[in-house]
Amino acid sequence: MAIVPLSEAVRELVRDGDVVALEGFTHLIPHAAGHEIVRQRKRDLTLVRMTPDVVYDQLIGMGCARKLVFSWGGNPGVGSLHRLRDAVEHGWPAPLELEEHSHAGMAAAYAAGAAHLPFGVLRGYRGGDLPARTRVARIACPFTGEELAAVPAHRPDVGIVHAQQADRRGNVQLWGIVGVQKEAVLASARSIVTVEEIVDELEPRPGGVVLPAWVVDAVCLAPGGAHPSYAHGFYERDNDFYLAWDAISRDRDRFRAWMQRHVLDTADVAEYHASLAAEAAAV
Amino acid sequence: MAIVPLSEAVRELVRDGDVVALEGFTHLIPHAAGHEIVRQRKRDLTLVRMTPDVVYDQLIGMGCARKLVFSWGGNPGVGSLHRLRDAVEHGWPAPLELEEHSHAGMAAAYAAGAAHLPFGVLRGYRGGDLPARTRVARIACPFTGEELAAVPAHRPDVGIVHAQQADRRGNVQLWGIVGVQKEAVLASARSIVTVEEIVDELEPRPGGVVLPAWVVDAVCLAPGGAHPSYAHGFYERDNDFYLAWDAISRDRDRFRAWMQRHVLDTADVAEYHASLAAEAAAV
Amino acid sequence: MSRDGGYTADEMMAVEAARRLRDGAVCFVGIGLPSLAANLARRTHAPGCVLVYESGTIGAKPSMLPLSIGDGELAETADAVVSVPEMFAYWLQGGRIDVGFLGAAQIDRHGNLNSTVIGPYEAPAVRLPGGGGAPEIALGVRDVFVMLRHSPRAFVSRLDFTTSLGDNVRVVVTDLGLLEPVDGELTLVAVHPGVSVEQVRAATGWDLRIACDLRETEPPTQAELEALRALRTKGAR
Amino acid sequence: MSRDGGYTADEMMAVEAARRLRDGAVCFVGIGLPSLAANLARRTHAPGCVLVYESGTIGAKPSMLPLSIGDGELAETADAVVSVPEMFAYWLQGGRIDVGFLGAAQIDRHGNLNSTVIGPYEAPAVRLPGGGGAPEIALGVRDVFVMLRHSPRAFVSRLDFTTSLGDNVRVVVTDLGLLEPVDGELTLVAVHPGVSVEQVRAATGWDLRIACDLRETEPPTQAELEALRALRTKGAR
Repeated sequence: MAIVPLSEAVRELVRDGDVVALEGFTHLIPHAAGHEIVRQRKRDLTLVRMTPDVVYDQLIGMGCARKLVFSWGGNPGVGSLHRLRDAVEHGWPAPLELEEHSHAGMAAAYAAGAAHLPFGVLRGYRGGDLPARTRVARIACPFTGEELAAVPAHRPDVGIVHAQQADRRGNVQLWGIVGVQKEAVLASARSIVTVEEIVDELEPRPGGVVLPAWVVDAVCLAPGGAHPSYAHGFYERDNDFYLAWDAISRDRDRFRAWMQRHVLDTADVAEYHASLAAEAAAV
Repeated sequence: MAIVPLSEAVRELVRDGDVVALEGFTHLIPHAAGHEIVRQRKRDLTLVRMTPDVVYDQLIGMGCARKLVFSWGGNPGVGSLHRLRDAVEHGWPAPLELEEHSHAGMAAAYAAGAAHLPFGVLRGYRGGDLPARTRVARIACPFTGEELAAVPAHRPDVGIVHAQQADRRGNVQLWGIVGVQKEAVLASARSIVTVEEIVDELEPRPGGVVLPAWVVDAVCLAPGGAHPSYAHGFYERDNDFYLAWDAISRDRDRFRAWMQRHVLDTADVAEYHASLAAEAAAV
Repeated sequence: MSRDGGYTADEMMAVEAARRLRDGAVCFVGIGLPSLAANLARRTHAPGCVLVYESGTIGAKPSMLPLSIGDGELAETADAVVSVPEMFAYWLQGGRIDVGFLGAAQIDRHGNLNSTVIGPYEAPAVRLPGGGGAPEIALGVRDVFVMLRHSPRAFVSRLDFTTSLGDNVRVVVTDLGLLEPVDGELTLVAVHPGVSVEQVRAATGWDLRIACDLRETEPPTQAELEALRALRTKGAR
Repeated sequence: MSRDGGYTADEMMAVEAARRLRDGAVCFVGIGLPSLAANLARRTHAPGCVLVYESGTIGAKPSMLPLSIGDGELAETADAVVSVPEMFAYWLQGGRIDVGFLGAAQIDRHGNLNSTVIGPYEAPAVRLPGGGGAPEIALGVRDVFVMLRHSPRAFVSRLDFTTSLGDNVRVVVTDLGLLEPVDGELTLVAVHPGVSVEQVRAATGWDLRIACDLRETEPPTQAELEALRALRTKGAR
């Protein structure tokens, strides 16, 4: 593990064509890392994520993705992801292959990946049209004969998550809603963790999940790096942004202009926040 | 969930012939509950436990068990469990059927039980003589063809654990080394939790595992109920006791006398501790 | 959407759904109307109702309506916060949830739901968010409550895609009334005050069965409306 | 067990095993001699050595030698404490452990171990504790270190029961010397100071191969002994 700038981590650990999982279930979504992937114009990524919300809408709209592996692709509490829809419905800016799962299937696939098993087992994918459209197999219990579903394990090339803290040795702690982040990191061949702050010593927290330094490849300081998602104990969810995103993302030109101004024309998460603040002040 | 005396919980929830899991990995071993099972002379139990240490040595020696499902049966850091050995080697006080697993297999079986799956999958039970002596099957990954092991899920009739705290509504919190206790409770049809104290409100702890009241059948106040095991934050492991147990348990008569004096002739965990204290004072 | 008596159709839906929750029920709650209904129940007749959000919060007690299923207040007020894999494995699949709320873009007469696509899967007219937790919620909880606004586009004779099965659907609460399965087919069992059977038929894309003992739901009480609006003014936007 | 030079055979074993641990190695540690060796390494040349106990404690830094693998100090000083199912699934099976220590009652020339029974399984002369974590540790870590006192009863030509396989055994540290696999068979590669090859042969139940470049181990240094004894006086009994 090394504590490095985010730009360096993305440059060295994310390669064109990689299978990349940015995780964070509503909470601690690694937006700063997503922006850096956009800035470095990574291409042909297979993006894995249970809930590809705004972070993947941006990556898809900017043409970074070839395929999406997901279970729920909406703007939470708001509605559609217009860039995701445009890619699927109209192939803009590029066609997007879909591999669609249920939440339970995605969670089992990550857990299997973390456990270094080739598949996860669940009582799911029974009936309906989803099983025919995704990667799932039936498997019989060798003791009872019951038929269950098997999903292939997620083993991303790179897992990326955001956390509240790391210590100087690179041990990471996150708390609050911890989602599937531990599994995403442990299932991945390489991993990047962006953090709100680097402290001398981690203080154990109720509900804290600790990732030891030796399972993480790069720790990057990125305060505010979850915005518009939130970091429990640091800042709240920017609900207004999610609502505003609906209008920004609805129009291709407006989306591109927004990404140019706030992501491509900024160097890092600090400039991104300054850019948003400047825009807000100008209104 | 109801907060009831331990004697009542054991009377109503543990039945002769039941499959019973008392869990606690070195830490928080539910000895008070084990003693109550001895006092009530429960019979023909199938005892499930990863590490059947002193608590099961006592139950086996007192004739409560018909079968043992386990992965490591020793006195940790000391040596043999003499009552377990006597039952297996000489059928005293009764023959004991064994179903033997590895730790990984036991953990996967509990996790499968908690997840309401009929089996758990692991990369294990490869080679050696154990697979032929236990309940395990081979299962092929439907995607890669890799052969893995399947273990039947543990679904005990009763799961019994010890925890530091419950609140007045019966929500339970344990912390420190949390072992397989959550899985043991969730895998079981019925459950009993003994606790060090009952508080108005649980204060979330680092590393705390919470069992909501509605997944527990009975919460019983049993301060000191883990002795000679320990309760993190309450009292330490009685290492001297584990050493002393070697001599006590080596001899059938001495074992029986000890159990008579400190368990059968005591009514509850308070009297058990008083009895131990009286003996120590008399030395 | 305002109606006679000073309440909206959404408020009527939320109130009626809330009434169906028994005290102590463990509910798997999605965002939006289901969350509103479950939180209302907890603040009125069912204070012991346990709210479980798929983000991993068990026993959440939000003071205001969360905008997302992962709002910070859910974690802060929960009895326990677990990982998402644990939530789906030990809690939902573990059979510990009594009631699950589902919404959808389309429903058929058997309570099957579509939240995946409008049009063909490979070339959809509208790509919807997808199933999320719905496929396993639909079969993993004892009772499924569906909340869906009535329209011929939503209540269809044939789904474009079957995302989740209707086997455990016990009630569909709409802005017009209540449907329950009778002999395997959703049947109109109640209309909200002021709603006619013809209105409901017109808003349903199949030949809707009407219960012979069709009843009218009770309008929201003042207490229900106040509790509901307190939740919304604090939280909704 | 005291020897010339003022150290015991167990101390020699612990010191020699500790020396094999590289700094930064992630070690799955059992109780007793393995725990002593790993803790010694962490206090001498390998301060970055990560101790993982199967009780779920990752990165434990005990100040004294724990009597059990679940002592409270392990949890208090750990970087992370995880559940036992997670330990075996995500950490051991996940392939994150470099070195695993194993002990046993019997070992054969291939490094296979028996910790299950002496005598037939159904009617054992001695019922041993059983495999515990060993079967999956033996195949799930990169390097297995075995620590075992030398005797013909322990070093047998045929195991009464094969509890774990020897595929990944890299070294067997005994009170007499070191054995390493050479062409698939454990071979004596070093003797401890003052030990003769004949002594080792006599304590081995098969015709032991001797490495042509047999060497003698270095006796414990003063620093090693002091660190070791500091651990033991504080913790051991």
